Amino acid sequence: MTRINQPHPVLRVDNLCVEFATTAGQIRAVDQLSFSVEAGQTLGIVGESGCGKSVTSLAIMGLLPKPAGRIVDGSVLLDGQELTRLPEGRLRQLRGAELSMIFQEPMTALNPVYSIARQMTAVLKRHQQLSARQARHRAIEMLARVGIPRPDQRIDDYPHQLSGGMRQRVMIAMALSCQPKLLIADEPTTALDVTTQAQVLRQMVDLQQELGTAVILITHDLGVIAETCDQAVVMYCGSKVEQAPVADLFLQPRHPYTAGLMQSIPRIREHKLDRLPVIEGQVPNLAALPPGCRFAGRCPNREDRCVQQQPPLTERGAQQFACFNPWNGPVES
Amino acid sequence: MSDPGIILPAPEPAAARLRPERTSLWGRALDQFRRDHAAITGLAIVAVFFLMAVGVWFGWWGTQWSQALGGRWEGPSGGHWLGTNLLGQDIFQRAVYSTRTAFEIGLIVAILSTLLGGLLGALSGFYSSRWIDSVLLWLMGTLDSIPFYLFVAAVAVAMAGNPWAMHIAMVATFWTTTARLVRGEVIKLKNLEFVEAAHAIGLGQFRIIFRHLLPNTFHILLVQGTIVFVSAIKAEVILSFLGLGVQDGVSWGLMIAESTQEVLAGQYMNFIVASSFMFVLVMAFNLFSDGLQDALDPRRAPR
Amino acid sequence: MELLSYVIRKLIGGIPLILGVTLISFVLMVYFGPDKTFELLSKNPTEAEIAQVRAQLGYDRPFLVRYAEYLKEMATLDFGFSDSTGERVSSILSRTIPVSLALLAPGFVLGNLLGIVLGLVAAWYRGGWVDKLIMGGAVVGMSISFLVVIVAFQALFGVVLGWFPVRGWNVHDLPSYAYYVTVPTLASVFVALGYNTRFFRAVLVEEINRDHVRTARAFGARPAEILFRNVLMNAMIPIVTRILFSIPLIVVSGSLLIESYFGIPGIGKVTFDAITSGDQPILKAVVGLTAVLFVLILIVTDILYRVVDPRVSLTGDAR
Amino acid sequence: MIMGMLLLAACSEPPSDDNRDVYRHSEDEAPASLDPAQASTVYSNMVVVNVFDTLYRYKYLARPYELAPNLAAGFPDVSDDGLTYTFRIRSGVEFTDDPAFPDGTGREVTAHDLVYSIQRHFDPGVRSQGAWLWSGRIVGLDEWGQNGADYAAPIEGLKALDDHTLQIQLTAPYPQLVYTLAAGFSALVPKEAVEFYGREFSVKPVGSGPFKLTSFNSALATFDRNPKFDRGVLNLADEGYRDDLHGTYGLQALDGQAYPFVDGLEIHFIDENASRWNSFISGEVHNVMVPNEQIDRVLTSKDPIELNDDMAERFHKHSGIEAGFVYGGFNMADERFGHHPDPDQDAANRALRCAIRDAFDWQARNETFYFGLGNVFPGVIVPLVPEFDADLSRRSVQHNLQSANQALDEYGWRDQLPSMSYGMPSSVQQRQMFEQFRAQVQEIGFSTDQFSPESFATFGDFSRAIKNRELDLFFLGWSLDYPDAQNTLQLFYGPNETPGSNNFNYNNPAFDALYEQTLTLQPGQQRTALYRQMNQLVIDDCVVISGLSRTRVHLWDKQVRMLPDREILGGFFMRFVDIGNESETAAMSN
Amino acid sequence: MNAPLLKVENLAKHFPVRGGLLRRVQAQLKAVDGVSFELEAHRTFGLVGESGCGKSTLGRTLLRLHEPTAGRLWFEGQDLTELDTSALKRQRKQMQIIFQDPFASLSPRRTVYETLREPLDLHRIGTASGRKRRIQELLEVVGLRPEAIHRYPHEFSGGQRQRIGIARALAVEPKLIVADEAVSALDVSVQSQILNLIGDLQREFGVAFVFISHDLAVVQHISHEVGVMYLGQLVEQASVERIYSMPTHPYTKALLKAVPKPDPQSDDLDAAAASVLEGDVPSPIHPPSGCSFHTRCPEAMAICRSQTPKSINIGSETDPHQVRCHLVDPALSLHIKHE
Repeated sequence: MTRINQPHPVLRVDNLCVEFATTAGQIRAVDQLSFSVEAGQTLGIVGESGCGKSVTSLAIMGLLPKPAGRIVDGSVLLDGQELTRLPEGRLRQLRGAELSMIFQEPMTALNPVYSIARQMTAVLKRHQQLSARQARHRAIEMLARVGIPRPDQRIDDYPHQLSGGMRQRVMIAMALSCQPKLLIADEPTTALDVTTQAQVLRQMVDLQQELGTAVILITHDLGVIAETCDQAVVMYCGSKVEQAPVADLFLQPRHPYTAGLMQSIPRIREHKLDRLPVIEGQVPNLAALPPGCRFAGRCPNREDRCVQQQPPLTERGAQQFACFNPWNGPVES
Repeated sequence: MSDPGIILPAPEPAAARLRPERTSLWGRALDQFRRDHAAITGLAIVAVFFLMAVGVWFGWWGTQWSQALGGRWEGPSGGHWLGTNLLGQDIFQRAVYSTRTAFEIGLIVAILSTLLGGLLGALSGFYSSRWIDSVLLWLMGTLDSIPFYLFVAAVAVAMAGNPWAMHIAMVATFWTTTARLVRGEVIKLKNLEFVEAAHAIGLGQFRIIFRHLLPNTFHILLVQGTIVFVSAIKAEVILSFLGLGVQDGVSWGLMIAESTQEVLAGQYMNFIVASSFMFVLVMAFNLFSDGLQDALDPRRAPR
Repeated sequence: MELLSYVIRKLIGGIPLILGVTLISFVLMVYFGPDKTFELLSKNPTEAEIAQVRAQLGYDRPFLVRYAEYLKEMATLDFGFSDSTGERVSSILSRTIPVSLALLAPGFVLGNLLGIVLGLVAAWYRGGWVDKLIMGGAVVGMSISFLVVIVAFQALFGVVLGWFPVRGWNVHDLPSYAYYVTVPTLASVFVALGYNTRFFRAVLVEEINRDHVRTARAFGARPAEILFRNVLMNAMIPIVTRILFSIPLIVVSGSLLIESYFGIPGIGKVTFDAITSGDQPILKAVVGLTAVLFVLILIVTDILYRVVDPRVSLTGDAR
Repeated sequence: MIMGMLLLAACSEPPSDDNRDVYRHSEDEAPASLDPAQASTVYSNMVVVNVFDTLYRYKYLARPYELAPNLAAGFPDVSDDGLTYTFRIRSGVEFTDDPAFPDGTGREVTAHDLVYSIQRHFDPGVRSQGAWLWSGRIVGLDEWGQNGADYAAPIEGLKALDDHTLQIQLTAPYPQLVYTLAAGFSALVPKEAVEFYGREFSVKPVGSGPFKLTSFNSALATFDRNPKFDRGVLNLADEGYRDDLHGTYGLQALDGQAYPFVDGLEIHFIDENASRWNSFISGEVHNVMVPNEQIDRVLTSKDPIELNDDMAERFHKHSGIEAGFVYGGFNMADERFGHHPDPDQDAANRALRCAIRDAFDWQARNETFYFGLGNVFPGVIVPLVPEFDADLSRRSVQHNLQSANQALDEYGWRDQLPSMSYGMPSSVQQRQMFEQFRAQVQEIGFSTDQFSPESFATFGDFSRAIKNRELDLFFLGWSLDYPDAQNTLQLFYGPNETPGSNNFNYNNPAFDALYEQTLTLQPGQQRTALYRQMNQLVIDDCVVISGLSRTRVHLWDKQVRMLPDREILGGFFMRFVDIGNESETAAMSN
Repeated sequence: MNAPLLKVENLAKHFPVRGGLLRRVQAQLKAVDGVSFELEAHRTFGLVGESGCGKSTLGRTLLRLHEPTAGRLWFEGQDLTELDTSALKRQRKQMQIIFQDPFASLSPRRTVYETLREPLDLHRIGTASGRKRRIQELLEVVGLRPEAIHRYPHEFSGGQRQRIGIARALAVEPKLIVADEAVSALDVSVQSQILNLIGDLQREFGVAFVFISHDLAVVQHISHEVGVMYLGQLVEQASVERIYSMPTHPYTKALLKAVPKPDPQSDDLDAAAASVLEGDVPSPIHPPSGCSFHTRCPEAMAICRSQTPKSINIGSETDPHQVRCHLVDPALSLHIKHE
């Protein structure tokens, strides 16, 4: 896949650190995370639950739950503008206009007591100073573009009158209606059935490419990453363990965690395996992380130094990984 | 920056990864509760009051509540710490004795209405939309639509001055709230898979109710019990004012009822003492109850 | 048409409730209730007179006959005459209910409005000092007995400051209304506010944690917009429920205290007097009408549910 | 919008006309019924005698109370045997205009109306509370009632000879008869209105009295002056005016003027003492009976009663003793402590009762609950009546634990005292009184449990328990129907036992014989002597713990010229009330 | 051949839908509508379908956690639908269930020991002292350490809880376990651990599984036979090899195509999307006439709208392959045109 490479990334996240105050004390949910996304590009962030991928998206949006969660270090630059130091009022103007977000649960993410029209036009009126009529017109147009049949009628429906797939399309239409520079999609299809998932992903990607929006796609599903993303960031326990163009990543994962993940997912195979390869053990407790590599406890390639010190991020071509003893073995595909 | 923010639900169950320091739900609730200074203070005050009540019980103090020990409306003195009332009775002794009355009413009403509400609520919830549920809902609706004070008055009259009329009436009205809460929780719980699992291993209905459903509503029962306790103490004041309350003995409600005339004659001691005793206990109990509610709130529990 | 059939269905459904209320209250208040006979007797009565009065009051008739009579009265809404004064019960009610409504309305409206406002503020700043202050105040308010508040306010405003009357109800225009209604209103707001604020805050906090609120924030909605459109509008069902269901309680139980203590001739005072004098026709009317009010409120609540939440349907079970 | 509607609903009463002189009176309780047939309470009477006419009334200022003709033209002619009374009734008196009358215009009041009004009491459908005043006294009246109360049927002993002449024939001499015709019970009601309003007559009274009721509820009754009412002018001298007693009240100015003086009347029924007092202090009502808890703040001296300077500057005061008393009584029908067929046991029971009586501390009761203003007296002949004996031994009202304990020891009661139940309507003060009493009997050996309270939610239920002889001991009050000791002595007459007025179920043949003897006696020394003999019997038998008559201290606004009373005179004084000129601007200034 | 362990014949479960003035039953929600299949001991029947297709209801009806509306159910030759309450209670020992939500499937106020002890006590398995040992064994079998025994469910991760759930199902030594989306809620790395565990258990104890999942890859991995469910009916069933190598029903084909492949080289998203189904699943209260799939079927014909297709075996006697589609109906000779 080839995409236009632009010199300036739309979003640049640098050394982002997010901490949460919990009953067990201060925990670091995201640790020294850096990445950037360019216009029209899709960056996938993949990882298992608790790896910090969703916290990252909320940190970018400035929506971390307060006062429990806060950004303790690092910067988030949107088009050169530092978001972490922006006052709330200014940030509010950006949200929905410059950067947008869609969430996992289409059933609950829309306000149930207002019609789709009302919710979509509110966003348009807020950010684009459109008249009610223009806003409605634009909203219908957006709904049509995400593939909602008879959008001029469906727009007056209430969220509960739509199916999950429809609602997620409405969310996408709403999120892209102001042509934001960046769209963060947090597990947008996890709650959908497979047949619907493909439709919704398709619509999202089409529209994104049409509008040249940069997208951060957060998912646990490597299949989704493979089909929709240009770049992928693999997170484990709050930190990035590997980043690579998708083709490279699937061809030769370097971090043993990435490799383990790829091997252990059940996939439709021509020949059934007796046993699935697994990553042994469990994710460590964020409040009591080991001093060395966070994956060391489960790593088949573990060495002594892995337990004592954190491996730095190594670059190899377009691929980055944080491992002393990178994976070289084959990965079934 | 002064955006108070909206606490979003933890986007990922990050907390689930946190090993709790305590090994049981109750232990964690206890930890949470311990950190709540207001609740601890409340509990301490309640404990002091409880000791006071126990002392009255055992006759350690407050024994002379009914005797005319001094003159009318004496001011505070060494003999009568908080002065005397119209009859020359010692206000402090009466206030202390009333603590026992308050705990008797509060505990009896809270325990009985919680038991009744828990049991009937669980039955109603478990058999929801069956006839037994309809009957129980009808009963609750009926009891709820009779005005409380009218109901108590009616029970008091019907029982011809029986000293337990007030308790019975309170239990009869207060249990419905508990029952509705438990019913709702049981309906929620019974569709959870662990209840289905209990069915699947062949557990009988009553065992499911008593072993699997009711224990899981315990936090509701506990919190609701404390709320009823406070409500009962407060209701007693009103009922005593209306002449439907405590029949023999003394209570803060009776003291306040006595004092309503005195206050306007410029005699404030009885009023202030009784109101303060009650206020402090009720306030402490409310703080305690709030803390308990927070500590036991299932939404706080990492799941 | 859908609405009509719904209302009819609900009214029919309310019949068991009304039967239950009337039966329980009949057994308690009428059958085992206070005996009016001895209040109506002369100073030197005879057995014959007693029998006569009992017969006139209908005490000598069998249970079922008397209960059937009550149901008939409920059906025709004609409860006859007061046993004490001989005034027609309907004229007593029509005389006193407006007074009670006028007396209670400001406190009721203010108590709920302020409660919602404070609840919103506390929910928005939850965890912060504003929240703690408001909730601390609520706990204090909840811990004070209504009676204590009434006595204290009367002493303060009526005796010490002398701004407002201690009691009474001599209302003929707006200033005199304000003059008499202020202290009772302050007292009832003071008492209700703690409970209301706490309840509304809990409901609103619950709503503030919902996904769609996060969505609204992610699309740049302002706090006021979020609080009103996302939080308040979505919390309307519990709010409407609480407000509506408190009406019958306030009309009877709430007014009973305020009116008997402020000496205001409303339905509460009439009810209180009926209790202490055993005036059964009035008690029967009050209890019966309260039950009817409950059923009506059930219906109004459900209709309002549909108004505030498009997901609610009156016909199906889909909620 | 809803608020507005409510407001309108609440404001439906017409605005009052500020230029009228309105006397705003306060009472501590609302009357239940305004039908004269049910005017059994002071509160009912207060309204009834102002709306209706009675043949007689009490003189405004004369004490002891004296009768004066009201609707009657003079006092009756009484036959020599004392059995036939002939009354003349004023002519030209009319009922107030009311829709009940044809054309809405009130017709003339006649003797037939009085016949009708007294007949009503014997009509089983009326539920009279006053019939006992005449029961068995008037020839043919009781039978008339038993035979179906046919108003067309003549009654031998009660007939109108013509429109203005009434004749009553008694079955036996009844010296109190004229008193009964000054009672609210005897007020004249128009048959038309009774029939027109039916049961609601009790809240929509129509009469010929000085005032006309315009509205009535449990908080307030309002009246307009009856423009048709004309009883000539006030003659102060005839009413018993004495300059030394009444000189400061400004009543002289009213002498020779036609009454009633005020344009309107409001009676505020305010249950709570504090509220009533505050309404008075703030000027909302013109008068108040000083509530007990204010006594210390208002008075500088209790004997004689003196106001403090502040109060004296603002208000007039008058004090008087109540027409009634409070007393405790035993249920003599209970063999554990009452009458007993065995004379020894009977004596022992008497000793027990006397011991309880002696343990009772009237002084404490008076100090605590009546602020020392009560008048404690022995026996049951109350200070207000002429037959009262001021020299009677006070032994029976003295707190005497020693004699009480001695008696208990002597008769072997020690350690085997019976449990006694003490009945009371549930109220704060009743409970306090009980607590004080219990503390006293504990001194003679009763334990807390042995002396237990039984409270009743309604007064009716309390009465029922007494009438059903369920209570061992109870405290009650009695207010006089007329100023004659017979009115209280009848409480002990054996045949009056419960459910009659003899709540004690006292049954002493000696007492009964004396009582029957006095019934027909005209007032005089002989009767007084017999009364006192009966009184002594009651004291000696320790049937009652008696008694105390309360002293009423009335205060009223200096701009009001009047002498209020609520005892025997009651509502009759209101026709003589006048508001000074200042009031015209002062009314409701806040 | 012996009777199969489980035989399901025309099983149906309908839920009444009430409405109107008198709350009368106005319609039936046909969650399961005439399902038939057989399952041999030691084998796994994979049930796959999208949400709302009735697969969970079917799983619960198999255990009589729901009362079937129609049809028969034989377990080891015994008709389950005829069992009375006490017989059913005994029968429960033979059949168990594992649930999806690892958080909801364990009573939060009971320790692991209490949870596992209950079925043993109820069915009087072993002696009192033997039961504790048995519980420890069970924990070991599912890969938990014995010290876990006195802990509460919230102290475990999702995967560990799922292991406890499996231990509870195993406690009574059942012959059949219904696994209802047993791994759907788990993280990928944990998912594979649990799948392996289930595979091991089957080999070790010879338990038969009805494995319900929406994930075709998981079903492929674990099953011997597979049934594809759509709107309460099995539209295609065959051995796992046949289904995945030659999907025949248009719905099965669409499902397989829609699965995102973790392989950037494979068919592009565009290809997947091109073949995806239009529209949403119709309401099971008012299913479409004829073939219930015709509203979304890319190959729908006129007959599909009017006639309900019968189940046709396009495989062999020994390796059956049932398809409910007019396209394969030889009577209609359409498959030729299709090919």
